[in-house]
Amino acid sequence: MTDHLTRSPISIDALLAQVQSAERGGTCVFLGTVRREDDVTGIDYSAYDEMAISEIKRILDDAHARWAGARVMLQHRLGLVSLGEASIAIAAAAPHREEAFAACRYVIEEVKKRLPVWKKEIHADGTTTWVDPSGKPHRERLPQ
Amino acid sequence: MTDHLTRSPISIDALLAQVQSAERGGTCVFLGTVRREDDVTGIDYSAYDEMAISEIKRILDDAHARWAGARVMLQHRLGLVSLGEASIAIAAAAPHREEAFAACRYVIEEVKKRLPVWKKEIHADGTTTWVDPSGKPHRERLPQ
Amino acid sequence: MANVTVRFFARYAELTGRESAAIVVPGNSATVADVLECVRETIPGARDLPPRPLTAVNLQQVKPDARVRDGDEVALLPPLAGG
Amino acid sequence: MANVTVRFFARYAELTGRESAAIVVPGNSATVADVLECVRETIPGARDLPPRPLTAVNLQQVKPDARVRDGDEVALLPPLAGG
Repeated sequence: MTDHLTRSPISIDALLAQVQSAERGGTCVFLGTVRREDDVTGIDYSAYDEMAISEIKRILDDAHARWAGARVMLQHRLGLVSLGEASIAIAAAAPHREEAFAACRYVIEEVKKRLPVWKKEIHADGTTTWVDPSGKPHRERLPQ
Repeated sequence: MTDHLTRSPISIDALLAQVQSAERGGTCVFLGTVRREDDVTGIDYSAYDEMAISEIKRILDDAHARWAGARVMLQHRLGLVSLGEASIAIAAAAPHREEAFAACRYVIEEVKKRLPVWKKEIHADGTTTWVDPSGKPHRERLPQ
Repeated sequence: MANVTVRFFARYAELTGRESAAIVVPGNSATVADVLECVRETIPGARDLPPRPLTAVNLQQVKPDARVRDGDEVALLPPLAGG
Repeated sequence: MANVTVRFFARYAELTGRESAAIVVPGNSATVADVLECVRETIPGARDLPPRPLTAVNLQQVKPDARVRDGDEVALLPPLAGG
């Protein structure tokens, strides 16, 4: 069983192995990767680990209740994630593609709303910025 | 550059490498796999190769025109594909997840409508059935 | 008069026992429907093709009233099942 | 009276310079809002917390009027940024 939180690069194959089966003809995978923006060189992810794990289990349970034939797995990476690397991966397999897409989309939207995870942008000059997705990032830069 | 049609197992990593970049923070992958149904042991995929390749290029061009920041790749497997193996993979990367999901979904729906590819189900007893998604499969079984 | 290559795929190739045929359609304004008519008359097994199969000319899907020209490749496509 | 553990994360841990604190809230019907008030009064830097931060009790998000009981873990959560 893959951990929901990891400090290592995410393996898509490991996630797929946990959701795919011959009964499920459609699989939808979502990968969230660190995007180039201004002078950001990477993002340091941190979490309230115990709550994040509980919340992920609740989100997956919700998805399995809504789409009974679907199986969904999620892994979120913590620690420093460089530009272009994946911070999150979700794999949803279902008998048909509609449910696979819907379950995968549902899970990423709930993650954004519910997961106690935080991002600290690392800038080229070594300063850092906490990201507040509800508004603009706090531009007050704290020395690292 | 990955071929759009292949007779070997599909490599998701190879597809991802062609669409992901640090400018694209969201990636959506769709995998269509051969689903267990009755006594089907596998599906033999065939295509009008030249037209399928042209049609795939047109579909991807359409997707790139609709979602300007997105990059989408598609690979369809031909020949015998066993239960649980992928017959098609689509990878769509975009600056944000909404476009990645939309572009990926668009491409699989267009593939279903436009791609000159055919499926012959292989049954456990060696008989075969052409699949007609527009209605029921032709149950007249042809000896293999 | 137009010399066209007709291609058969999947179940249609099985029905006709062939993958292609050289067909000559008379007249100066032959259509895909005319080609189909010639195919039915000249190729054994082609009578079992559906009345209006999907068709393509030169790798693009077309309607039966599409014109064909000398050298065109006309394809008869069973119901599409890609993905 | 309730003994609770308060946990601080991300920017809030930086503001207060700590990851957790043992807080005693008076009364028999203390709420998360009461805990927050105690935190503000007793922990340096906690005055800079927003007026209504997201809060969780025992790993579940709650509103400020949620009751706290002896032994609860109360967490103050900066704006969520997962994914």
